[in-house]
Amino acid sequence: MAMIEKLTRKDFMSDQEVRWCPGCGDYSILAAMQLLLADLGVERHNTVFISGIGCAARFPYYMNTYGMHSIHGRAPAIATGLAIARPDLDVWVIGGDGDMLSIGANHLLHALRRNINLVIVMFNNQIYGLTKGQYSPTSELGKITKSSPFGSADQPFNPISLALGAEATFVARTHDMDRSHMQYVLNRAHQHKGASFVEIYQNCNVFNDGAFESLTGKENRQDKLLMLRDKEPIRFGQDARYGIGLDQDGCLRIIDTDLEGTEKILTHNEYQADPSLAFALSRLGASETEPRPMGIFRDIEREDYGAAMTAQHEAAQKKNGHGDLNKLFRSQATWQV
Amino acid sequence: MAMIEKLTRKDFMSDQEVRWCPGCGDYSILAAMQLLLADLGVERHNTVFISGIGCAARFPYYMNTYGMHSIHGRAPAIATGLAIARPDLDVWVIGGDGDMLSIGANHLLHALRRNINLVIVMFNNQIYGLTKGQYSPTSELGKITKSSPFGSADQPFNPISLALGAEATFVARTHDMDRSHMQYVLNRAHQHKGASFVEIYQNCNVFNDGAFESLTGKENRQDKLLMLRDKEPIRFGQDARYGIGLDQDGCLRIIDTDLEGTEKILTHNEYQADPSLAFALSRLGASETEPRPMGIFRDIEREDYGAAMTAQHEAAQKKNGHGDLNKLFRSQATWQV
Amino acid sequence: MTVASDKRRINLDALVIRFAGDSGDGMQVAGDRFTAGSAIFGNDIATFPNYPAEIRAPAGTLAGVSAFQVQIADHDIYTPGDSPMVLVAMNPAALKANIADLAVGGVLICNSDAFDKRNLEKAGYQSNPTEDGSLDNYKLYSVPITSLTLEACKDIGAKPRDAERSKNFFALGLITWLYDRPYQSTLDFIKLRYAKNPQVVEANTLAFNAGRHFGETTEAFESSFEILPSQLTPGEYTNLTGNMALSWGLIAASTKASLPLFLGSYPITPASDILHELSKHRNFNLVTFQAEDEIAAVGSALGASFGGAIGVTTTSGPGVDLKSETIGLAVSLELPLILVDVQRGGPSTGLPTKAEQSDLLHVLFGRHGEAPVAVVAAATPAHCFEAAIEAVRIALMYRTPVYLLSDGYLANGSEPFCIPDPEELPDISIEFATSPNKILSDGSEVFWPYLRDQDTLARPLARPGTRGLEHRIGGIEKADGTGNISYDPANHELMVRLRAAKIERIADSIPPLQVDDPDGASILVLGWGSTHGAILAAVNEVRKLGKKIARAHLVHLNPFPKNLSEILNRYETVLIPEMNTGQLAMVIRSTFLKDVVQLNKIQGIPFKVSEIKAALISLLDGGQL
Amino acid sequence: MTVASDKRRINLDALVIRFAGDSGDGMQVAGDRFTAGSAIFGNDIATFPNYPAEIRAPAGTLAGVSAFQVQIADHDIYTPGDSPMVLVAMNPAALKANIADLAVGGVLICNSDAFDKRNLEKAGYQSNPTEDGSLDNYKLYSVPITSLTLEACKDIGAKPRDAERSKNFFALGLITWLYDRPYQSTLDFIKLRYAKNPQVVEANTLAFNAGRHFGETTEAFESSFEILPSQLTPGEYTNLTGNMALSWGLIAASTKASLPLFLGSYPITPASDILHELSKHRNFNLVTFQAEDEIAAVGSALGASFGGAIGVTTTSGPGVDLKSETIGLAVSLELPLILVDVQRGGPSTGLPTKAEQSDLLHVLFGRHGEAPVAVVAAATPAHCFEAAIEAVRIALMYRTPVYLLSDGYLANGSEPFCIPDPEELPDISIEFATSPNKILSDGSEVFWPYLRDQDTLARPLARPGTRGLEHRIGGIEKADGTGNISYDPANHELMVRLRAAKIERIADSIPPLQVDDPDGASILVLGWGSTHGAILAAVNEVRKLGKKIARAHLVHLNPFPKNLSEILNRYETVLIPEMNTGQLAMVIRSTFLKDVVQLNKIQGIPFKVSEIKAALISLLDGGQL
Ligand SMILES: Cc1ncc(C[n+]2csc(CCOP(=O)(O)OP(=O)(O)O)c2C)c(N)n1
Ligand SMILES: Cc1ncc(C[n+]2csc(CCOP(=O)(O)OP(=O)(O)O)c2C)c(N)n1
Ligand code: SF4
Ligand code: SF4
Ligand SMILES: [Mg+2]
Ligand SMILES: [Mg+2]
Repeated sequence: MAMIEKLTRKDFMSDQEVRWCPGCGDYSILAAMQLLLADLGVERHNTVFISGIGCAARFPYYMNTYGMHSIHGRAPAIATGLAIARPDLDVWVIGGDGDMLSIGANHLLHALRRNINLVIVMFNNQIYGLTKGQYSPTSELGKITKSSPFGSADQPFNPISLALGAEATFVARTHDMDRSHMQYVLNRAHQHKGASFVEIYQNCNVFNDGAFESLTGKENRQDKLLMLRDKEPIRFGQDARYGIGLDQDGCLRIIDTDLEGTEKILTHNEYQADPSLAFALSRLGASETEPRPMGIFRDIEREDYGAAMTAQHEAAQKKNGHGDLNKLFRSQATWQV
Repeated sequence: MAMIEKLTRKDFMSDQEVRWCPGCGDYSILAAMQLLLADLGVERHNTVFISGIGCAARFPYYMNTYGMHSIHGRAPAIATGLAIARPDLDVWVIGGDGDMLSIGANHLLHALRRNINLVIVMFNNQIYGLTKGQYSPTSELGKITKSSPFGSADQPFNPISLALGAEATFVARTHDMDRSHMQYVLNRAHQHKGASFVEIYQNCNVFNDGAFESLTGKENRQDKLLMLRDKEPIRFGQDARYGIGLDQDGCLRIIDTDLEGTEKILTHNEYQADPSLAFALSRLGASETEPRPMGIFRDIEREDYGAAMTAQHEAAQKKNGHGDLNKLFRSQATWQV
Repeated sequence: MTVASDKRRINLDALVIRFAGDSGDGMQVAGDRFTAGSAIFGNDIATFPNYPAEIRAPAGTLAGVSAFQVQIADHDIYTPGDSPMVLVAMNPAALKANIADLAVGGVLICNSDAFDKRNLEKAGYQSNPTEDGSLDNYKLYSVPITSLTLEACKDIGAKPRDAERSKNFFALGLITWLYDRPYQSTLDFIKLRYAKNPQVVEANTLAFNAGRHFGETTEAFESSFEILPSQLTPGEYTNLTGNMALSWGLIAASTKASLPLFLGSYPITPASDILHELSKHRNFNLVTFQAEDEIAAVGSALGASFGGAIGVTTTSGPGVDLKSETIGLAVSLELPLILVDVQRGGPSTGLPTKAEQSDLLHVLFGRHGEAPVAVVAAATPAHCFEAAIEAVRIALMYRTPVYLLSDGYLANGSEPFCIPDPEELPDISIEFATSPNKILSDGSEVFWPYLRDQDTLARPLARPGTRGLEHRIGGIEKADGTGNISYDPANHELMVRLRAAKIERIADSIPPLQVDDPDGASILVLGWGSTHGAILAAVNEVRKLGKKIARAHLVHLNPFPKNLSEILNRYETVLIPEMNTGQLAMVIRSTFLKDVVQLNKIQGIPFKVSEIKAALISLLDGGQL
Repeated sequence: MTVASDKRRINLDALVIRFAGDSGDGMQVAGDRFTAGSAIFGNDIATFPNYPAEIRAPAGTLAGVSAFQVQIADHDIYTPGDSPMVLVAMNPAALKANIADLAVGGVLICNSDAFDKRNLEKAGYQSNPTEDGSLDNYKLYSVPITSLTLEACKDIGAKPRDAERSKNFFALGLITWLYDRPYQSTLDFIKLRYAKNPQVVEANTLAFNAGRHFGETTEAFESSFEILPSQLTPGEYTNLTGNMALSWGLIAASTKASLPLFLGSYPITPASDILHELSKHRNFNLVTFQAEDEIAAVGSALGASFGGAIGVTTTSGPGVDLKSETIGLAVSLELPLILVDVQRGGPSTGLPTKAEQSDLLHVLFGRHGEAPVAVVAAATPAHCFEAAIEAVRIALMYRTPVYLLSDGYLANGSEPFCIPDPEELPDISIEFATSPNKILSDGSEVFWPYLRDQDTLARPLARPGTRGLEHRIGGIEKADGTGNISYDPANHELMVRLRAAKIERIADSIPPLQVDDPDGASILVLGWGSTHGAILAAVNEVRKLGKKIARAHLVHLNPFPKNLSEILNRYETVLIPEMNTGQLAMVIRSTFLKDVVQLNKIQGIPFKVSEIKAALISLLDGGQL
């Protein structure tokens, strides 16, 4: 059915009261999503949100689409079954950093390598919100929380590096303070055929307030965020003074164009088959002096799992004919009594 | 106790009959390990092998040390508890590609990022051996097996890329046809403080015979294997004719020294803090024309989890004194009746 | 030399034969072919393959012995037989591992070539048992099977190592002659199966024929035997293992429900073959997904069910444990889901290739909270077909997870399967919601996902993709009707009781339990699952002694058939044989407060008919067990 | 104005008070402080915090209401009380959510400032209940708590938004005066807790004092009340929640076993606080490990146990499901392991912050195969301490996993804990193997990891690091004695029965069940877990009516105390109240074939004393439930 009237955010708001803490970054992600889907004019009944457990995972309740609030960590697995069984649907997966990188990392990584047709959105607040403030797999070393009064000793995962190491075909990062960038990234993820992984920096103002303030705060963005744009030189800072170059030891380094000019600055290529440069970019921001890249690290084409299954089904039918019980029952030796 | 007499392989052989299929690559790994430990003169009673389930996972039964044959996929988790509780022990983890990358990948990756003091050895035969031949997470796309008669549609994991993406501090690869290289790599892994990950290409001659023959066969090694050596130029082929260079798009490329000389050839650095170049190296071998690197991709120092826990314990004792029940019971307001 | 016609031919009503050899000796193939030939001939058959430990042990050792037992008969039989009457032992280890089971006076055929010093030592024999008189209780035939096979193949230029591989066909040929089995089907099979390798076809054919001729021409065997076709219900038959029957049942259910089948599974013995079988039939409306673990396997199946497919997951042993959490979610979501558990010996890794009935309490109670599911158990290999359809019927009709229990014995054992007319299989399709089902006070029409059918208590299912019925479901407690999150205490109690009542309601749609009690007995044997055959055979034998015994077999373990209580009360004594420590017995005791007598065997191998018979006789004689 | 001394002071034997407000209103702190003050004063106390849904709902809504109920008394009490006698409602939503529970005639204190139009609407009130007469059944005091707090703090220069936060201390001050509670300890607490923020100390202090003075000086309250200290057993006391008591019990057990404690855990409500509490005490010989999931949590604990530590894992709800497979391995390995399950409302995510006793069958049977474990259940918050030590004792002595059951009600509820002398806690240390335990026929000395103690059937434990005792264990079935892999059928049955017998042997080391039956009753109430308090209080009340009731409470759920059978047979009627559909009842029926009467409540909230009392009276009157 062609869209007749333009959809609005309201069309995507369910009748359930939103129950996040006042000030939580989840609100702005919800708004961005609802507005985006309305803008895109997607069909609500062909859209499904699947989530695990956590604050972030309450998301499906607030979307007036089909949805399932499942169990902790398993949303990518459940969504995998749905996406394979129903290639006609738009399936989104929502979860927190604990949901997706602690208990659920394995399902996430397998969904990525299999290129299941899903948009997987991870709200990274570097904390367990719903269980009231334990450290998560993205919390920084030494973090003091209820479960780590002496400081966490766990080296955090870098979600982008991890996804790239798992053969993901679409990998991106954005943050809850920039609606238009969120929408741009989510839209691109939605367009991508196969599994898309989007990390969203999200503020938990109750248990980990200001975790990203030094990067995403309005005053800090220019110097601290590096906005990746396809086919453009990788630059940041006021007047794009700085750029990113590649050293012969394979490490990236910051180039001050005032000193070195722009010649050695790398050009970003989202579509590069080899993920090595995307991986190198994902390592940026480890130290205070480096900017944190935002945007699309990788967007490559690879047959998605659902398409492969459909092709196999068709091939099997071509070879063996449409499934027929009478034939099946006689597919090996039979005898009459 | 100082070692008095030199240990031999026999000291590390248990009294259990080895029950792998005749010709299985697991035999040569077992021999390499037993000989290595004897050579190193490690103390048998301070050595523990923990495994999951699979052909590979039978390994502990054959080692005359302490050992546990646990459950599918969970060996890294079980070993984590043992290593934290008993920092005095040498703990090895053994498993197959299914055990460690399918059901158990999450535990593996968390053990790596936490830098638990373990040597984790994955026997990669690109198949499920014990359950008689289904495809594994390292099987190639399109592989026909009992569970994929129309060809597997799963993009395989690259175990080295995955480990690097998970912040592993020691990552290496070797293969079952080269005992001395296996021993070199295992020895280095053993020396590393923290979590070491070693992938061993292993032939399953019953369900996936010759999977690595084109790389590890004696005739093919020179052209198809790239032996990584620290601080040395990365070269391979007869008379080391070829080398590896780095393009400005961040991709590695093969340099023919006959045409381009040796100048642009990269030098390997196991100790480089940034894993980007190691990651780029891990991508080599994806196409037929590229060699597959063997050896140590990364070996960096980071406080291991056990050491961090010991430090916390000592700090806590310094601050609050040795644990004392009488004090604990009065750590909050009390009253007398 | 005499010719065949001079030899005596003796009529047998049944024969139990076991082929035993090293894992590499091809005993499973030999057993399989013997079975197939007999089946096609029209005998009733029942098989029991017994694999060695999972990894191939060194050749010639006890750990490497593989065996295949089959019973063939001219009448209905229910088990592969207690003790073989014929044992083929391809090496000393095979002899050692199996001789204790051979009936006294039974026929023992040993491959004398393999009884050399090395093999005898490996098997732990001090002297050669075929020569030292220790086998005097049996009819021993020492046949140099290996050398005769080599001899037969010498002209085709095969390497001895290759030619030797055909020795299983020599043995099969010999047995084929001895028991007068049809041989053409085996010759056809050889041609087809090894088509890619003409030399193997030739070697196997030569060996097979040599074996047949050896029997016919040597003087070793005084007589041959024949087993007439049995009087099975007329129809077209094929020989099916439980795993195949179960797979076909699922395909049939999907066809008869007009819904796609989705299998999410992770390989594990002995369930893997269901995954293998289903993945072959991708031309049906089905897809198989090999997940990264059992949690993802059941998760993906649940996701597919949410999408309107029949979500199925198959597993065994430890895999069952891992699915508990997701099944609890499915209970809360009230979605159809099929959970196949091919039970094996536990706890933990246990005895992976052996059978046990020790998961019953786990599937009934193994989830946190109050999370009841339906449970159906297959009784025989062929019955797995029907049980699968029944499980799917219940799951769809009541929107509930259903456990379908099989075990390692049913999974690999086989029997004739009477091919049904697809038209006559039950229609198990259901209706999905397509429009709102509730008018609110303000007049607006909405879809309430938990507005139940008053008869079945099932909730309406609206598949994603249905315009206007968008809704959200989840694992937090929800208000009946709307399905919205609810922490209301009274609603929680209501929902817990409704979920339980819905499972109880299933009893409305299942047939009453049939009691097989021709004589008005006072003792009832109550079975479930794979004990069916052994119980039935034992009861028949006891009845032949003129004694009265009643028998009933439960297919529905939750809920029970409605008349079970009444049946139990009818009998003074109820005997429950189980391959566990008494799990059904426990549930029966607590549900009906009826004492029962337990007969338990926890050895990873099925009951012998004689074991159950002995228990029955002891009970009939007023004894205790 | 009158002075305090002019007011009447009335003596009460007990008081049940509930503080209710928005999640952000600090009601848990107020309740906690009131409890602490009363405890120090010497009252017996029992508390029941009732948290809202997990995520903070928008301010002022019903979903966001948080409440804390406490009973204080001059005598032994066993529950936080059925209905509050005093309700503090900080806003209309808090009133609405709690008013139904307030006893008729009870005291109701409302923060009148919060009863504005917006808040009334959010709570769903059409008109202001404090003005429309709908609260006439209660003693209503409308106090402008917010504005009085602001007024009290106006001189310290705090922003109104900050000062307003102190309003819980105003309310607390008022109640402190009204019920004549000591106030110095609260003033001390404020200083300590908010030390980092002097302005907050000042504001809270001013608000608290203002509340006290308001009570004393206004005419609103005609009288104040006092509750005298209770006659607890003499000793030194501290107020403990169940989760704290359990944590301390584990630390004490580790100390008394002279073994390190290893906690592997993954956060989950309501178990997380055990992880939080233990992680504070790293100066003991303990380490806490926050794992990536529950499977890794229990796995790491098992690894630590293998290393000779006391491996512990703590969880709730879905987390319990995920541990099944590893527990099965621990059963097979026969290693000590402590599994803490703080039960919450299920199935699935269910009611995460509520309490239920619905995991009993799961912990008993929720593993594939035959995998029995011991089960111990705590009865009261303070009893969690003792139960933890008992669980560790059993685990170490019998080398077995032990489930320690608590629930959300025990976990967060609190009561006075009589501080024990560590010297007098039981010594639960065990011996580890240090040398070979078997001489082979060839004279060599070896270590057999499954050579059992004939009394306990426990196997010897040799820790890695012990020279000469190197050995391998695993989850495949093993031969008794050597522990080598064994597929032998008879050995499997032996091992299954030995593992079960070992658990049964635990009964040798547990005390007989005590029956509290002063009058020779014919009705027995049998409880387990957190129903302890409500049952005890109900029984006492019924006895006060001159009726006879016997009472017993099970701490050991597997195995049962040896005398349970005899006790059950002594009574005509056995009533089992449970917060589930009848799980203990089921086990009792099947184990003892004894019918029982069930009293079930599945609402996520504990039994009221009155509910059990009513059931008892009905039974005493010959009625049915
Ligand atoms: C199996 C299981 N384990 C643990 C929990 C408890 N739990 C719920 S959410 C959560 C983590 C929340 O963190 P995250 O995923 O980062 O989401 P956030 O709340 O921060 O958005 C945990 C541990 C659970 N519900 N289920
Ligand atoms: C929970 C669980 N699921 C499945 C299995 C069955 N299983 C045993 S080993 C194995 C995979 C073996 O493959 P891999 O780990 O690669 O080891 P290999 O045999 O190839 O050495 C599987 C699926 C099991 N034992 N436990
Ligand atoms: S706890 Fe944190 S993440 Fe959760 S709703 Fe509140 S602010 Fe948001
Ligand atoms: S199945 Fe493969 S991996 Fe396993 S023992 Fe045999 S050859 Fe080795
Ligand atoms: Mg989070
Ligand atoms: Mg493998």
